[in-house]
Amino acid sequence: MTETIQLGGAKETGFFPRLRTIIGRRTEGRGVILLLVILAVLAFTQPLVFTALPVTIGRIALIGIVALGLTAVILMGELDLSVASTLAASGVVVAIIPDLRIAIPAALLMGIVVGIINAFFIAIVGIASFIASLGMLFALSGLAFVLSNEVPVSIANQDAGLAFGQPLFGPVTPRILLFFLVFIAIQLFVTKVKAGREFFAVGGNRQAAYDSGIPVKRRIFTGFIISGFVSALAGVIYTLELTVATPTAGSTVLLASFAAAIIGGNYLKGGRGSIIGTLIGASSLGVLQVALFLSGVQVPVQNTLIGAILLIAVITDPSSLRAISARVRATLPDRTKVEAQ
Amino acid sequence: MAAVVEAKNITKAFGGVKAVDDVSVSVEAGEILAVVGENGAGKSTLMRILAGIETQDSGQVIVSGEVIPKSDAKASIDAGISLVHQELSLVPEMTVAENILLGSAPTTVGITRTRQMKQIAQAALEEIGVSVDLDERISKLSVALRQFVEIARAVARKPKVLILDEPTASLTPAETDYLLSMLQRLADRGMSIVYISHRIPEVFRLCDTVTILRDGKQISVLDVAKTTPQQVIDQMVGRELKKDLESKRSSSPGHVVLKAVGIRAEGVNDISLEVRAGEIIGLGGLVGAGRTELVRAIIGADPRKLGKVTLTVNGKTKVISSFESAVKAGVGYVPEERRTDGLALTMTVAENITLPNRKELSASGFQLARKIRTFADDLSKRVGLRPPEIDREAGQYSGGNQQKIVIAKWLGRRPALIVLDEPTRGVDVGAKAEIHRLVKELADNGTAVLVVSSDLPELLELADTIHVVRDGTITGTLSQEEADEKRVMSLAAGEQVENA
Amino acid sequence: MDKKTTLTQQMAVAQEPEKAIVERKTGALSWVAQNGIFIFLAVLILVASFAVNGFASLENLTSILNRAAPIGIVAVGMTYVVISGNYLDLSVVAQVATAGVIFLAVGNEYGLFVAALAAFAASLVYGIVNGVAVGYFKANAVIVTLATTYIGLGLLRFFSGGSIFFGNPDGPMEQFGQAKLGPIPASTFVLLAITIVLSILLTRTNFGFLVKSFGVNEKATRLAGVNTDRVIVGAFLVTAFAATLAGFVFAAYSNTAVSTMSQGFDFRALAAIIIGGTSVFGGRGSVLRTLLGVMFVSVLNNILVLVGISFGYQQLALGIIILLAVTLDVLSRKLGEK
Amino acid sequence: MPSLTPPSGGTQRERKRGKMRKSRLILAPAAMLAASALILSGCAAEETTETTESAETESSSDDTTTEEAPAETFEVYALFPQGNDQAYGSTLIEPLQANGAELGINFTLSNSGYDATKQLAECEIAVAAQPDGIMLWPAVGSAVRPCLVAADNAGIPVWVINTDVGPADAPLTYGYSGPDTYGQGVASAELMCEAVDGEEVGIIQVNGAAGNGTAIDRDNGFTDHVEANCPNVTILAEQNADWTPAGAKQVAADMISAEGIENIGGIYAADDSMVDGAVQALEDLGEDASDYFITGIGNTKLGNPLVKEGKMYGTVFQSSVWEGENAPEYMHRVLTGEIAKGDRVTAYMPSVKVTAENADDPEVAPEW
Repeated sequence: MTETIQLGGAKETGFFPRLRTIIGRRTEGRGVILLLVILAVLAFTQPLVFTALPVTIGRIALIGIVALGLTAVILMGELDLSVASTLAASGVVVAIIPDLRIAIPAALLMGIVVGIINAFFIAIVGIASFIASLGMLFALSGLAFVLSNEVPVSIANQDAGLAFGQPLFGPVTPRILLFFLVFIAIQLFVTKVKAGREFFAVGGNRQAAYDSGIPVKRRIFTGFIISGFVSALAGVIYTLELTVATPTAGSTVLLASFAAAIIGGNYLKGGRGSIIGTLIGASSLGVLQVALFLSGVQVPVQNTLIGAILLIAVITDPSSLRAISARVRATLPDRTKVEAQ
Repeated sequence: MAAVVEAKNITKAFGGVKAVDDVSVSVEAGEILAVVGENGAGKSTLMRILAGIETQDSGQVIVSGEVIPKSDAKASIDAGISLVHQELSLVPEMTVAENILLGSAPTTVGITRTRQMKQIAQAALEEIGVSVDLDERISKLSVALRQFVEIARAVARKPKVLILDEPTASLTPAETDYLLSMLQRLADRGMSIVYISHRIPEVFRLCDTVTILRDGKQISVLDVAKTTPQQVIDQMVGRELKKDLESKRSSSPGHVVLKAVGIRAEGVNDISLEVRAGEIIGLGGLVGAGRTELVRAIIGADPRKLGKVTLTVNGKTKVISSFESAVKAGVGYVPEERRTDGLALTMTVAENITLPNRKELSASGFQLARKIRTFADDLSKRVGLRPPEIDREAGQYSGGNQQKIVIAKWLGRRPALIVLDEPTRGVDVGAKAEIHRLVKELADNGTAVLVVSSDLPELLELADTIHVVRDGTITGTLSQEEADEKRVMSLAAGEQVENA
Repeated sequence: MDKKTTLTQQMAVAQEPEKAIVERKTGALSWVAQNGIFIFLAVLILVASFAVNGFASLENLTSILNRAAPIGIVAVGMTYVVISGNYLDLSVVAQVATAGVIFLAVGNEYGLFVAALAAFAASLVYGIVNGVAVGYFKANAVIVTLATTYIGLGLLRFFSGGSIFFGNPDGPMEQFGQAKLGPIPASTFVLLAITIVLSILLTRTNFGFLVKSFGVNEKATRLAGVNTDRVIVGAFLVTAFAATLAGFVFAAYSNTAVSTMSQGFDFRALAAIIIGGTSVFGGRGSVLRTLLGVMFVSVLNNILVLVGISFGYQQLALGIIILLAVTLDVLSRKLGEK
Repeated sequence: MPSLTPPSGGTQRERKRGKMRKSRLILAPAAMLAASALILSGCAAEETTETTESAETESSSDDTTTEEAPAETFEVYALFPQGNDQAYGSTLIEPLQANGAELGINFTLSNSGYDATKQLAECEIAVAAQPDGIMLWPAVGSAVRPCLVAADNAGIPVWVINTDVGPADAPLTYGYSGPDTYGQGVASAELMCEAVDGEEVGIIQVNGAAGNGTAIDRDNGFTDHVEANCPNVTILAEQNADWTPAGAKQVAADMISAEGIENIGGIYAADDSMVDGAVQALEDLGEDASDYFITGIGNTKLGNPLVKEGKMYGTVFQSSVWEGENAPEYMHRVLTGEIAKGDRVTAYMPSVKVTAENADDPEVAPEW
């Protein structure tokens, strides 16, 4: 009787095999390729993107922050369509409360509450996240208009807002700092913290998660609270930087956030993806937008280009390619001459 | 000696049908208890209740004198009950180490202690004697390895009782052998084991006690040392099992209908085979040997890398390149996963039966409602659907009836070739006999039949010729006269297997 | 969905030795959820007739119908994508606007027939690109149609320069926009006609059956020898054709078209579909129900405007109604299962 | 053919631009034929007249600069909330670029789609690119301070167009040229009051897109003036529409139902396109729009014919060409140091009222 059994899959040794193994485990491939292509093109055509790096990073922060929170939800195979409305509504909350020391916590709290309401409908009532958050999308956008009385609201403390837009040190503005803090926090949360790691289990095999005693409902709450909180934080940042809250804020946020997450290799059905991927996706979009702006490309053309990239990103998903190659193979003539008698 | 885990008077009903009916089991430290029964006897449900995944309607689960709260997986795990699932419950995109400690990773203020996690995972793997890269993702592992990772997970929880639900279904004999000796080692160290299987030889090799379930009821609890396999089997089935020689058909195969040459696909390595009209070809072998992959590649349900398949009907030979072309040429396919691949459960029986026959039942795209009804009605009666109510949702029928619906939908096409993958898995005895009758009837009427089955008696009963598949190749072909369980198993395993 | 119960129940049922057929109990709540949309619509209309000034008048009826027609035609078409289990088609926004602009810009120059050809050619492109990406490439419908929205609106704005296009006075578009039978505008008949046609297509034809079947179980449908990819392309084509028709109706309504005209049609149409009771998981739903959902949303919207409620509250109300409608549906199904 | 503003180089440019515009437009609108009439100055608000005059005098003083070949070229980032994707933007950008080219200004255009945050981000990039100047058309008038501060810190002059910044932010800019949005609302109210002529009249009001700055300013201008100067006009109901005729038609029809057609004497819509929709709503009820007091803003290609047909009493001309032509002129004067920081020049586009009397004048030929 043998004492151990060898079933294959042993650890690879040697530098290159190990490197290959490590790369093979990542999900960000397409995002990296896109980013590299964009950067390579820009190195020749728009070097300004690099010389104005802080601004470019600021732009990435703007696109990316909501996407980071959204990724937490996507990892669990859920969707949150209410992020942009949360942003708008919390932004208005910041502006209508005169004292920022109350206003900011109130706005952030609101984000948390939105997350809880979303999660309640999804985990407790049992509505698909797609619909629950669609309802919240309308409700919160309405709330933003109601609270603001349908007009832009200036914050009382204009100076605080202006100061907020200034670099803290070097080129780092609070927005960039907060963006990286959020990135690091969520990244650590989903890679190091047990509850966060379990997001992958909830998204990858929900039944297994239940069976292993993972409190799936609580994880769903956590995910939507993260998404709501980050969206509200973005709302706070937007309002402070602008010194004004507009009920229409974030009109482009929802779609851009999804685009960033998808380009970064996050699988919408859950279980596969990474926060780093979203960062890469947001970087690709951000750099691209800065470059297109600097080139003075018309917005309709920009949008067409971004749409095309998104379409390419989604149809070059490995599972898409597998599906289509299987189809192509099925229609090709059989290659059996060797085997045929 | 006191029982470590005790389940008292467990009852659980689904929609009025008692899946588990007043069952009590207990296991002592170091004891290996077998729970046996046919498919659908209630074994898995009972174990899921033990593990806190399913909520019992009544009854208690008691671990070391403490009653475990109902339907609380975490509490059950904490109390020392660990379940190795029948269907693999691993997270494909997480690593081996993470899966082993899924839901129970060691943390400091919520942060996973990766190194400790790996140590525990490593220790668990060492305990069961398996070596695998801890950082590898599950999606990259072989089925057998996943099974062992699953066991490692259960072991890592330091359970008082380890429950294994059909752990050997996807293992080769060598692996099975290894698994059984490993479990023996664990039991020797005082761990209690509940072993669910319907492979009687394994039970007799490994277990101390055997509990027999039939139709949710507990039939008996026997001391393995004082019983015989035949006794256990008789109690499982509830009747004397003997080879039904009368049912043998006299086959007179016609022309070659299916010709598959040099099939290579994922898990299939250069297989050629032929099926003639009126002939039933059986594909035997272990789960994971490549049989399902083979038939799916043949009929184009999955892509094949290489190979040519032709179907000859009425003297015309057509090349099969995709599943659509296969169906068009006259292939019917009863897939392994009935509930996910075979049926649309929330659609009616009529809708399911007519799904592949829509073109024939329509005029310029419009459905012919009356024709559809008579068509579905005739077929549901022909396959013996009970009750034959074609407006009911397919999901409301039992497993056996559902399988009849799947078969009915292909019968309607009068297929030249029908491929059946595990046609009676999870089907009760009565329906099983009816399905066998249907298959034979089909062959008698000149249909070529290709059947995949892990159920050896079934294979022996149905097939005129059995091809045994192992590791993606055919390792042997047995005619009906030559075939017996022993020969098939030894070819499937690639070695001599002693008969228990 | 309460994943826990359903998943475990499903798994358990799979192993369950059923001898008898499980009867599904259906309670009052379930009945309400099944037919709630009728009741709510009736109650809404009844209450408004008494309580809201100006609601119960022929003119207002016309107004409601005018409001319902374009979004209704879109929603009725999009029901196909939803029933096929693909969530929604975001690109209807671009499709409606593209069609509207083409009908007026091309129609003024070359006549309505050429314009219709051009508009339906455009919808063919939309339907095929969306359908091929979702069907053949197995890409997520939300992202695919998001991408085609970007592309479509980008191209439309680039070529139209964002101008408001207006039809020749007394041209065919204006004539259609003005045409009425009694108080009922012609667009209502278009809505009814397409609802009937698409309802028949869904319930009486093979294609419709396959769309539904795909929505219930993609694999089983494929393993019945159906070219499911083509079915998906078909579903997106139906949506695209309907959106083009909506573009025509909407452009004719005011005899104008501009690239922003259909803003919000995507989620509003989906809201109507959901309120009508079509499941976003696919497989369950009907075109007629969508029509009711559209009427409900239009009547509600009309009432809110009549009583002078501002835009913000209108949005808020729509959101809450979506949540309520779906909660009721889910709860009734849960009770029904027990 | 004098344009509304008389920079002397204008005529030549006008023709060239006219040709370009024609080639761009796909549609054949109801053709506008010129007739001779003078601009009716009417009873324009005092401050508006003043600023208009000052704009005229100042712009005529830079004749010399414009006629010479540009001595140096300037890079200017134009941060707009719309562009070639909207009619006004399209017809503004053409003269802007044409005139800019003559003056040696190279514009890099951006379009934030009325997203204030996106515009701020674009402003940051623009500031980082260190251009000679920034031309800002605020997405939200009150939400530009951070951008202005950033530009100020970087020493980049900012010229504001279309939507002026608030008084607190004004010192950070070199000036403003464009419509007096609030004043437009006022002018439209003046037309309304004039049309109603003391009668007791209830009207319905169609505002622009909810939350949009222009919509809010026009609403305020109109409402304030009506309240203060003609209390005989009662606003019965108001709703937002999305600037489109179809949207306006829908809400107008609903408001008419709610208030009862017999109680309604007039309609004000914040934009001529929406007037078109509201007029259609009336006509759908079999009413003759000329029986109602209707005013709008824009004098657009949809609105001007309505005035001529008598369906709309009057509208207020917003000339995209005026704005597009003048913006580079002022920008150039800023860049050449002619307008110094602190001068804060405000050049309002004349809020020319267009009624049946002058609707055919070439000066008020609709542009977009």
